[in-house]
Amino acid sequence: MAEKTVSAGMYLLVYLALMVLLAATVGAAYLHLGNLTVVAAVGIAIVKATLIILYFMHIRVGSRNLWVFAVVGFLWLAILLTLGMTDYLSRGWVPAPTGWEPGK
Amino acid sequence: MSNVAARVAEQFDDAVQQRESATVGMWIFLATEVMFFGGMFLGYAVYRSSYPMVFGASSQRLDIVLGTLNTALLLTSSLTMAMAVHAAHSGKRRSLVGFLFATIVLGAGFLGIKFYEYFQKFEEHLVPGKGFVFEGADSRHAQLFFSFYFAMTGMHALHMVIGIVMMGVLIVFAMRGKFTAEYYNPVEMAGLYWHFVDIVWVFLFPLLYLVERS
Amino acid sequence: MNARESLEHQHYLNVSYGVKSWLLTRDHKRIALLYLISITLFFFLGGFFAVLIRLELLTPAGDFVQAETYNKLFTMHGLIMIFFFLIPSIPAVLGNFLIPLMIGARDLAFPRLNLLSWYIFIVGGIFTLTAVVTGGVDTGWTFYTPYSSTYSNSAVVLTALGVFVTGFSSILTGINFIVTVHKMRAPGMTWFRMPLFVWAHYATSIIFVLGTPVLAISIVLVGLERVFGIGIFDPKLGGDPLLFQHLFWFYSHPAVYIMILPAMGVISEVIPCFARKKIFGYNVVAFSSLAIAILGFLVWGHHMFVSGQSEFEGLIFSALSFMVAIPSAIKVFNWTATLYKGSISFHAPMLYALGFIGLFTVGGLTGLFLATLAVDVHVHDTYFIIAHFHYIMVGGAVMAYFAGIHFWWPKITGRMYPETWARLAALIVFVGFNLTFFPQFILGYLGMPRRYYAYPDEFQVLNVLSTAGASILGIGYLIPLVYLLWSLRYGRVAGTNPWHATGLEWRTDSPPSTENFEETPVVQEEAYAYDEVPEEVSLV
Amino acid sequence: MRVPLPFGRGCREAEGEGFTGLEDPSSGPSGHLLPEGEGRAKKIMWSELPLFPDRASTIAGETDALFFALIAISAFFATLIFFLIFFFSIRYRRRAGRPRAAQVNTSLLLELFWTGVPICITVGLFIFGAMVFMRVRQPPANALPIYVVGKQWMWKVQHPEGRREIDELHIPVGRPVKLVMASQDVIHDFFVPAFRVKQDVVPGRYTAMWFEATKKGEYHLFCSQYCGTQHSGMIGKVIAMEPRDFEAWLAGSTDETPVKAGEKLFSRFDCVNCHAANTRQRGPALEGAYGHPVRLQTGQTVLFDDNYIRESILNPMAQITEGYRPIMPTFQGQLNEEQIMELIAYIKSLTPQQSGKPNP
Repeated sequence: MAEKTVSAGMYLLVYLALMVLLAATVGAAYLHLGNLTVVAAVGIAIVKATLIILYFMHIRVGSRNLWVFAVVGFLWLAILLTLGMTDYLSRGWVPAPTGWEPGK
Repeated sequence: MSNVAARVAEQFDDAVQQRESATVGMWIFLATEVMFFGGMFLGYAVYRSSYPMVFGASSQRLDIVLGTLNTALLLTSSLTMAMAVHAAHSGKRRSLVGFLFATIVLGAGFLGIKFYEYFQKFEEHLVPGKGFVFEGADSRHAQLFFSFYFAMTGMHALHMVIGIVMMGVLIVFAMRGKFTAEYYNPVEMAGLYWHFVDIVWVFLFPLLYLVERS
Repeated sequence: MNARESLEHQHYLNVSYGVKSWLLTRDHKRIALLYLISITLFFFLGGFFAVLIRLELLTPAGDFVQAETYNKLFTMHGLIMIFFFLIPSIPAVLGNFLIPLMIGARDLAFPRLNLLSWYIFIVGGIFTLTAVVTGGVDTGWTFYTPYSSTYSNSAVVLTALGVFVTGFSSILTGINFIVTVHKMRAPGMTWFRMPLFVWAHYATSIIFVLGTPVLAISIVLVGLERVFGIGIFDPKLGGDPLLFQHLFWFYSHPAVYIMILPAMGVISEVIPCFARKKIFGYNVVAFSSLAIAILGFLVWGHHMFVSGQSEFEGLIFSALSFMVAIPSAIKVFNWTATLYKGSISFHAPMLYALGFIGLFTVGGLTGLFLATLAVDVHVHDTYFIIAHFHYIMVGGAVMAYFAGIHFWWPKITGRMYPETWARLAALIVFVGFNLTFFPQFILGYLGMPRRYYAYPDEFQVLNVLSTAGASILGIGYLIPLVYLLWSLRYGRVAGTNPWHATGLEWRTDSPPSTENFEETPVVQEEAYAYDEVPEEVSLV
Repeated sequence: MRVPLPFGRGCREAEGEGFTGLEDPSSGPSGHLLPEGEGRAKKIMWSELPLFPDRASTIAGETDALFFALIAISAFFATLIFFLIFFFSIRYRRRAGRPRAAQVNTSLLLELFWTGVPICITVGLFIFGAMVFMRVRQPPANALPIYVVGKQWMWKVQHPEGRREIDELHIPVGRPVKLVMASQDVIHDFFVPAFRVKQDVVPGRYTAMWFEATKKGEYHLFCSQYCGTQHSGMIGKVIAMEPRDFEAWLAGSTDETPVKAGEKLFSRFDCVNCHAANTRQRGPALEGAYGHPVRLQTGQTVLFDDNYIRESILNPMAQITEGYRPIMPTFQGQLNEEQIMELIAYIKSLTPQQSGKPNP
C-alpha cells in the first residue's frame, strides 16, 4: 500500500485546532449552560479525540478495516454507558404505587 | 549495529505484514484500554447524575489553572510524539531522538504538576479515607467524587509513567540505530499508545475539572 | 502411509529437550501443551471442591464441614472452574495449537505475547492458590459488594489480584487470535474457507478483548474500596452496590459465551468429520458465532431482574436476552441437519459431540426460562440457575473440550487413544452428568436457594440423587486422564490423518514440525469438502 | 443420623443440641415439625418427595402457567432434537456398501424457517412474561404495608399495628400485603417459594414487594442472596391465617405502634424544633407532605416518599428543599433501620390518607 502519511504541516494545524478547542472547553465552563455544561464538555472532547485519532494516529491514511478497529472500542463503551445509565435514569418510570395514596 | 534493511520475525512473510499486524494488534490493545477506563467513566456518570450538586461543589475545589496547563502540556506532547514518528518514518535519527526527548520532558512536566495537585489535595484533607474533610454539603458523596478523581487520574498517571519509560527505551534503541526508514514499528506503537493516553485526559479534564464553574 | 508415519521424524516435541526449551518456547504448539497441563491441574482441583460440596449436601443439616468452609468451597469451586479452567480450556489449548495449523500459518502473530499470556496465567493462578491455601475466600465467585468489599474477612484482595492478573492472559490470547486470523491466513484461505473452529475463536476473541477489561476495572475498584475504605460500592459511604453488579455482569455474561463459543467451534469440526458431510449452512453458523459474541454484550441485566434494577430496564434486558438465544438455536438446528443423509460413525469424539448437542439444547432451552421475567423472579438464585449453567458449562463446554481433545489427540501427540475405553468414559460422563444436574432443576423450582449450607428436609432425596450422580461424573472424568496418559507411551501410532478429515491441520505430520508446514499450503477448495475425501476406507 | 430442624431461630444458635424456641409443632402443609427421633429421619427420606412447590398466592397461578408453557416448548424442541439425532444416527450409520454421504448442505428456506419460528416463540414468551412481571412489580393501592429489616442472618418484621416478629411473618389470607424492606448490612433477598416472589433487600435504599396469600398455612421463607456465613440459616416461616385469626393475633400484641414509637423519636432527636407545625422558617413542614413532589434547591423535583425521607435523615445535604438553608445535621449511625422506619411511619401519619382516615 502506498505509504501515504500525514505531513508535518498538518500536525501543526491539528495541534493549533486542539489548543483552540481547549480554550473553548474551558471558556464554555464559565457560561451558565445549566445541565448543558456536560453536553458541551463531552462534545468538545469528542471533537478533540477525533482529531487526534484521525491525524496523529494516522487513521486518516489507514486502510478501511483499520477504521473498524479504531471505532469498535468506543462503540462498546457506548453500549456499556447507555445500557448502564438507562437503569439509573429509568428508576421511577414504571409507576409502582406506594400503597399509600396521599389525600389531595 | 545490525541495522539490516527490515528485521522480519520468522512467523511473518514480509515487513508490510509485520507492520500491519503490529498496528492492528496495538489498536485492539487500545480498545481494551478504552473499556478499562470505560468502567470508571460509567461509575462517574452514574454518581454525577445522582448527586449533581455535590459533584459541582467538589469540582470547584480542583485547580482549573493547573488542569488547563496540564491539558496544554499533554496536547503538546502529542504533537512532539507525532513529529517523532514522522521523523522515524523519514529516517532522521537525530530529530527522532530530539522529539522523543521533548515528549518525555512534557510528560514529566505533566506528572510533576499532577503530583503537586495531589499534594495540594492532601494538604486540604481531600484525600478519600479516614482523613477526608469536606465542610460543604453532603461530604459522603463529595468523598465519592474525590475517590473517582484519584482513581481515574491515578490510573491515567500510571499509564503516563509506563509511556515515559517506554520512550526512554526507544531513545536508547534509536541512538543505537535500531530504527530505519523501513523498520520503526516500536516508535509507531509508542506513538499510538501515547496519543491514546492523551485522549483519556482529553475526556478526564472537562468531566472532572469543569463540572460547575459558572 | 509413508515413512513419516513413524514417530522418528523431527517434530515440535523432539526438536529440543530440557526445561529451558519448554519454559522459553515461542512455539504455539508447546505453549498449548503448557496450558493443557496447567488447566488439567486446575480442573481436578476445582472438581475436588465440587465433590466436597456434594458430600456436604447429602444431608439437610450442615454436618460435613463448617458453614464458613462450605462458603469457601463453593466460592473456590466457582473461581477455579471458571477463570482457571473453562475460560482458557478450549481457546488456550486447542485454539493455540490449531489456529495457525488450520489457516496455514507458521505461528501466531505474536509468539512472545503468547508465552507471556501463559506466564501471566500462572502468576494469576499462584495468587489464587495462595489465597486458597491461606484460608480461602467466601464471597462467591461473583464478589458482590458490599459483602466482598466490607463485610467479608477472607482473602478477597489476594483472590481479586489473582483474577485480575489472569484476565490479562485472556486479553493477550484474544489479541493474538484476532491479528492472526486477519493477517496470517495462507493464500487462498478466504474468510469463508476458514474452518468454523477458527470463526468461533475469532468471535470469542472479540469478547476476550472487549469484555475482560471491564472485569479488571471492577475488581480494581473493589480492591480500592476494601483497602482504602472508600465508598464506591458501599452504601454506608455513599456508593451503590448495583453499580458493581452492572460492571461485573457486563463482562461475566459475555464470559459465559467465551466458554461456549469455542465449544461450538469444536462441534462444528467433529460433526462433519464423523458424518462425512459438509456442515449444513456454513455461512449461517459462522455468522451466528459473531452474532452471539456481539449480542452477548447487550443482555447482562437478566442477572439483575430482582436486584433492585428498574422494571423498565428489566423489560429491555429480557427482550434482548431472548434475541441472543436465537443464534444458539440456529446452530443446534444446523448441526442436527448436518447428520441428515450422512455416513455416521460413533467414535469417542462423535459421542461427546452428540452428547453436547443434546445437553446444550436442554441448557439453552432452560435459559429461556431465565429470560422470561416472571419465571426468573421465582427461580433466580435457586438451584434452577445452578442446573441451567452446569448444563451449558459441563454438559456443553466440558463435553466439547473432551470431544476436541480426543479428536485432535492424534495430531497433538501422534498417537491414538484407546477407542473402547474412550467410548465407555463418554457414556459414564453422560449418565453421571444427567443424574447430577437434572434433579437440580426440580430442586430449583421447589425453591431451594443456591449457596445453601443447610436446607429443609424435603429437598434431601433430590440432593442425594444429585450427589450420587456427581460421584459417577467424577469417575467418568478420571478415566480419560488415565488412558490418555497411557496412550502417550503405548497408543498406536496415528498417521497424518487417522480420521480422514478435511482441514489444513490434517495435511501436515502428526505431531507437526515446529514450522508446521514445509511450504505454506495454498487452499483451493471449500472448507469441509468431505465429498472428495475417500470415506470408504474404514476408519481406525 | 441427627437431623436438627432448620425452622425457627432456635436451631441456628443451638447448632448441636435439639431444637428449642419453637412455639407449636403444628403440621402445616409444608412445615414438618415432627417429634425428634430416628424414625423421623427415615420418614422424611422417602415419604416426603415434593416435586412441585405449593401454590399459595394469586401470582403463583400465572407464574406456573408461564412455567408450564415454557416446559411445553422446551419439551417439544428437546424431543425433536433428541429424536432427530437418534433417528439420523441409526438411519445413516456407516455400513459397508452403503452409498456415500449425499452432500445436502444448504437450504435458505430451512434456515429462514428455523430462525423465524424461534423469534416468534421468544417474542410471545417475552410479552407473556413481561405482563405477569408488571403485575408482580406493582402492588395494588390497598395493600397492607409491613416493614421488614434484613440483618445478617435474621429477618425482623414490624407490623403497622405494632406487633414485631423475628424470622416469622403472619399475614391475612385474601388481602394484598406489601413489604417495605431495608437491609442493615449486606444485600439479602426475601424469597417465599410458595408465593413465587422474591426481591433483593438492598442496603442504602428501600425495596418493596407484594403478594396476596390464597391458602392458609405455613410456607418457607428463604434469604436467596448470598449474605455471609449463616446465609443458609437466615430462613423462617410465612404463616397465612384467616383474617379473623390474623386480627386476633395482631391484637394480642402489647408493643407500641411504629407511629407512636416514631413520634417519641421525633421529639427525642429534637426534629420537632425545626420541623414542628408552627416554627416553619427552619425546616420544611412535614404535615401533608408525604406522597407529594418536593422542589429541591437544584431545581430538580423528587417525590416525598420513603426513600426521600430516609436519604434526608441520613444524608440531609444531598437533597435540600428549595428555600431552606442546608443546616440539618446528619443522623447517620445514630438511628438504626427500625427507628428510621418508625420515623417514616410517624411522618406518613401526618398526612391524611386518601380515604380521609389517618394511617392506623
